[in-house]
Amino acid sequence: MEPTRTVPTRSRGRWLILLGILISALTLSGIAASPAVADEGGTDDPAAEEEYEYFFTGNVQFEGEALEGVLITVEGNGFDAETETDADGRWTIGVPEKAEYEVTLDQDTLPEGVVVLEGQDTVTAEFGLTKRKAVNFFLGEGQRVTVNYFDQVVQRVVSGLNFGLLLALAAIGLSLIFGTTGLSNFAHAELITFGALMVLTFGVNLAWPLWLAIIVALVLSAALGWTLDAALWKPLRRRGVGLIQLMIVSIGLSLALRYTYQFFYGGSTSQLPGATLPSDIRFGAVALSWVDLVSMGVSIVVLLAVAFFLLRTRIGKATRAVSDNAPLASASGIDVDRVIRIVWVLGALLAGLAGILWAYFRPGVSWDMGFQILLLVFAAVTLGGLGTAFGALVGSLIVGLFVEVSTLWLPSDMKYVGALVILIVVLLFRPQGILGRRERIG
Amino acid sequence: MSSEITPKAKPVKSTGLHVGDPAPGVKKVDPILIADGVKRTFGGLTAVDVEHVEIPRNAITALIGPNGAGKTTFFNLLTGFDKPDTGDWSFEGRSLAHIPAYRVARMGLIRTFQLTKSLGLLSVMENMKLGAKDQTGENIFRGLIPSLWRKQDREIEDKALDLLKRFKLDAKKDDYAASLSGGQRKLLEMARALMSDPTLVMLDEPMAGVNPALTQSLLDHILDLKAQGMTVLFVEHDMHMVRHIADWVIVMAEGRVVAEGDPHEVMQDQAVIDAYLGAHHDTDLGSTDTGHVEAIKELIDDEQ
Amino acid sequence: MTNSEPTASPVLEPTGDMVVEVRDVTAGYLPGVNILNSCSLTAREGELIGIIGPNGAGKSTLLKSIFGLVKVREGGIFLQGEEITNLKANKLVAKGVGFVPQTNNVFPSLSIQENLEMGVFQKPKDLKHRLEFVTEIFPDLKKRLGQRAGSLSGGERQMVAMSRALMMGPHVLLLDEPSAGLSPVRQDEAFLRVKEINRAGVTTIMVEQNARRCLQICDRGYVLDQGRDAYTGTGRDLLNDPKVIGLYLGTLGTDE
Amino acid sequence: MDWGAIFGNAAVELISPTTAAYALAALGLAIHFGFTGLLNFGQAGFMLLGAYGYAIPALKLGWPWWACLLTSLLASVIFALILGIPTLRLRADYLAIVTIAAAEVLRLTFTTNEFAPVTGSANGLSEYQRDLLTLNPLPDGRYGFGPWVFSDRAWFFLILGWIVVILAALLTWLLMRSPWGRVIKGIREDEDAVRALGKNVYSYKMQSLILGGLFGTVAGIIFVMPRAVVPSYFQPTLTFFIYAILLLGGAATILGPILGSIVFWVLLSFFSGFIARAVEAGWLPFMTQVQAGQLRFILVGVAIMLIVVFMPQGILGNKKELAFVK
Repeated sequence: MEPTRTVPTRSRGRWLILLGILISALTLSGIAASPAVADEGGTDDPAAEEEYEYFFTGNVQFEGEALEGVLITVEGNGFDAETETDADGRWTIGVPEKAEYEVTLDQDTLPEGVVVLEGQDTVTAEFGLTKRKAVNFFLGEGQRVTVNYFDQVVQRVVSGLNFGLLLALAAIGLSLIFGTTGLSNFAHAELITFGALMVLTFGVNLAWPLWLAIIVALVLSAALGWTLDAALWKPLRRRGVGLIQLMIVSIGLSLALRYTYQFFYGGSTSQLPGATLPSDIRFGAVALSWVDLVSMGVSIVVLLAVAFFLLRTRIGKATRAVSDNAPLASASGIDVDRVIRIVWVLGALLAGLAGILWAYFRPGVSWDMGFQILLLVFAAVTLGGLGTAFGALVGSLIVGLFVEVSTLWLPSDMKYVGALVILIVVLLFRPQGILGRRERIG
Repeated sequence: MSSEITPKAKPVKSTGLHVGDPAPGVKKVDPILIADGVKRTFGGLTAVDVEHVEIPRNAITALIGPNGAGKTTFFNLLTGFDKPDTGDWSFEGRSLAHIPAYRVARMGLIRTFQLTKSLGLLSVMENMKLGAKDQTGENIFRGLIPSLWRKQDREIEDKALDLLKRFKLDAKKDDYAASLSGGQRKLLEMARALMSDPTLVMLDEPMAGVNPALTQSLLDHILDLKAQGMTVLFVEHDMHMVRHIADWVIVMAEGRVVAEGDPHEVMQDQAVIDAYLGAHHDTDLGSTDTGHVEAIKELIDDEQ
Repeated sequence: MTNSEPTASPVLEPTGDMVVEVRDVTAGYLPGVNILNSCSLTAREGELIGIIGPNGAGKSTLLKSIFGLVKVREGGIFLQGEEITNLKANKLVAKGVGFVPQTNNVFPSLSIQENLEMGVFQKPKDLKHRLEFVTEIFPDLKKRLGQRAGSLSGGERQMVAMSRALMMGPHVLLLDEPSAGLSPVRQDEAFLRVKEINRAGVTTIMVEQNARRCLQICDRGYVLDQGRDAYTGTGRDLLNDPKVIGLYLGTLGTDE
Repeated sequence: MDWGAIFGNAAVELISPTTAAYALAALGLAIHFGFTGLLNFGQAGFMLLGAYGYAIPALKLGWPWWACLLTSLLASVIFALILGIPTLRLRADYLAIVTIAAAEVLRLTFTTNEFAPVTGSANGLSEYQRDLLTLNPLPDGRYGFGPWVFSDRAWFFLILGWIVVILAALLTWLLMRSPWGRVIKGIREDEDAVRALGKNVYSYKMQSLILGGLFGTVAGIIFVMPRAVVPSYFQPTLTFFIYAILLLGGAATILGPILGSIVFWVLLSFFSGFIARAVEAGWLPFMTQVQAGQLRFILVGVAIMLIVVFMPQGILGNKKELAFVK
């Protein structure tokens, strides 16, 4: 386990970097949480590697065409090696032990106009039960160098909106639950993951038509919200368990659910049908895939529907009333427990939908995908003002835009960090959030 | 509560506290606390709007007024627990504006709360000890070395025990404060406030929620504070108590000081009676004269 | 509706059907500390009942215990002969009891119209005609239905709160200090509204600290002292009773 | 089934440096959460700063162990200040969100390729213990008895770790019975009351945040000593585990976090060992070895929920005190 790569060098610059990290760690930034790894069990017959027992293998293709001469490197556990793809686009690298490695595709060796999906040129890979591990990179059409700065900004803004909209779906549910019950629900992440996992189960594993799988996933998400409230949260409210205790219970629930997912679905990432469609729809400088368009469309329609629900329907207004003043709502004849039940169902449904869209946006479905964006969702809710549904929307759009646009000047693997730093800074100056009000009545 | 009060001895009232006729904002011979133009609004509601008020030294001053008159808010402003929109106020000649609550307390202005804030999971004795100021062991580093603070702590404990005896809580000293009754908590809170040898004690509704059996001892304690040279300012609803022990009464209504004076005289004041019973109007809302009702409605419309 | 004739404060023996009856109720918040001690009260069909008394006498607690917000430890509360002691608020609403708290009595982030809609939550079909009825009593609201309640002043909030309670078409209305925090002119307005509401046939029980105004408009008053109903009588009688004033200002004490 | 191995492995956890590290981190959280009422969800961040604050100067600058330790502690204090200044005046749940976010910011920063020359990125750093090992007085070799047979190096880290835990517990005990501890506990109960008694609540909260954070930092060093520093150790899940330990042992106690850590790891090891062997033996045909490993996390999650609801005082907490925090 000797680190062979890094030899201690006492350069002044390194020392400054170190200081920078230690002292202003909060203002710097990092890498995206675990990148996607495609695990397809065994791929078609790889060239045998004699040297080592364990090996990574892959096939680099773009739109059905094999790409030759693409540089792949493997690093980790003090070992590193590199290879180039052969004429069929295949590559294989042997490694000495069963451990975690980083597999990197050198983007510069790709042909013009082809790029690896955002932030996924490096993949952390680990062996499963076999001695062979397939590592795939998702390639797309893109102009890495040739795009001018303004066009990049526009592209990022559109992408940020897309991301912000899907965050908003999750954030509004979280915010409504917080508003009506006071609970900071850490298990919201698992509601997000649940939606995507259900589409995976029905749409891929059971091979149902996608539209049906999505509908079933959403129905099951809503049912999960109903069950959680009926079986867990309502009894705890009845017992008069304090809010901080409830928050810790939600952490326990989050942990239990997350690893239950891992238990049943494993640690790998899978793709939903159509997740890797090329971005071939152009609006000026902006290139989008059909999935992006549908995703944004669905988000906007659903958000409008939620807004309509909250602003125009009787139950929606009652929901806001309970958030505002639960005792008064009860004194007006509103059954507060029933409203909270509805909020849980709605929140879980929206989270499930957000999960499905997130599975397409990342792209990939994995057991901890919700947890990866949980903090962004919390940041969005806090930014907008705890407990205000429309604040959550605004906060989400800000976080989404910031995350995407910041990749223009931050390395793409640091984009989440920026949003979290913004959260801390905003709390410093406006703790009630952007749309939060400090109202004192009477 | 009130009718059970049977004073052991008639309290000695301080007189001659003010200069000139008693009126809102009247000058005091020896004021300890002076507030000027203190105003606090919540959204559209003005909670406190006090032009000028002085609290006389070494006397018991009652702050009275109907619900929502802004008494507690005024308390919070004076003690640094809330910030006014405008205004200035000083304690023993030192301005208190922008001074955080803990420093106000260190200057010798100690308050209690309407809803008792006894520290439930600390013992009664720990509650008391917390009240003492300038404790060496409250510094994190010196706290590590018991020999540095042990002696002082013992002195504090003796003092606390003394006070607890006076407040008849000594038998409970090792119990959790949470196990005390509402009245005992009030006593504890007052006793705790005394641990720091304050010059001005501000009590927010000391009688609220107190078992009638305890009210007499509470009253005696308050009188005792004055006897020991402290100044007391308290908010209270119980008029019997106010008349019985207060040397001076300040009446607030709708955030303003509407009257000040000797307790017996103030109760005759038309403004006070109005504040409590509602303004004395010549018109009678119950009158059958519908034309009259219309007139009031017009008046209301004009105001809008 | 015995009180539809425009005779103010009719000095008559209550004869209507018994609507609300509070029988020897003992209640409080903290364990071991009772705020109400064996307190009784009755309200007959169409009556306007005022509950007055010094601060801390337990006026609001009495009202809250009727509405099930404070636990009744002893005694019982009856609505038209049916026991409603410690019933949950939304059940009481269904039985036609409306309640207007003193503070926090509107939904600040909802518009005025939405606040009113919440009042009629259990009977959404009644919305339209109740809205007409309420805006007749409170014409000012009509122009401002879209305004957010959180931006209203104290008096306006009180108006919205009363309207919200009226939306459900209550048989009995419980008002906790409708004049609190209002300027004198606004207070008068509030009292007139209460009277108007009562005249429309709603049996009303109101707690007030503005004893004079309250007694002027109400049919009967109860004076509370230390959690008990100390005196009762018609509003007029109590208004001129020196004992009442003495109770407020402590002039009845033994230390004179 | 090899019961000997199962019990043996569980017995090792009884005294392992990992148990010591978790105990110390939990003790830090006890100061934050149990005694002061601060909701710090970023203990993993403090631990990370300990690990990297030690390893980076040791590896890249060749500093002696004490200088590395000081660097860690300094970084931790700065981190606590950055967290505390904006949030300690706000409601408790803001601190929770900010601390968990800040800990993630740290983890991601130390994971990124951008600083790989310094941080070693996802692969982390190793072999930074050399200077400390020169202090190892134990003769080379493996010794011990029963299941506790380790190398001299492992014994060294183990003994060092537990000495630090004992010192920290002693320190906490001294502090909590001092007037300082009284103020801290008063703040947990009602900070306005303490403020009204003339105590600078903000400053005390900050001191508590720093002290508990320093415990976490040292715990981070103890935790990584026997292994390499890898950023993925310091996931939010780490903090949640420490909370589970704290709640299990009793949040407002001094021995609770230590006992909690021992019970937690012994039970967890026993449970995982048992399940793994059971799968091996074919008793649980529906489960793979990998799945058996994941079962422990599910168990921890469920345990957190059950403890909070049914045993909020923990093993050592006073049942009368019950509410470990309001």
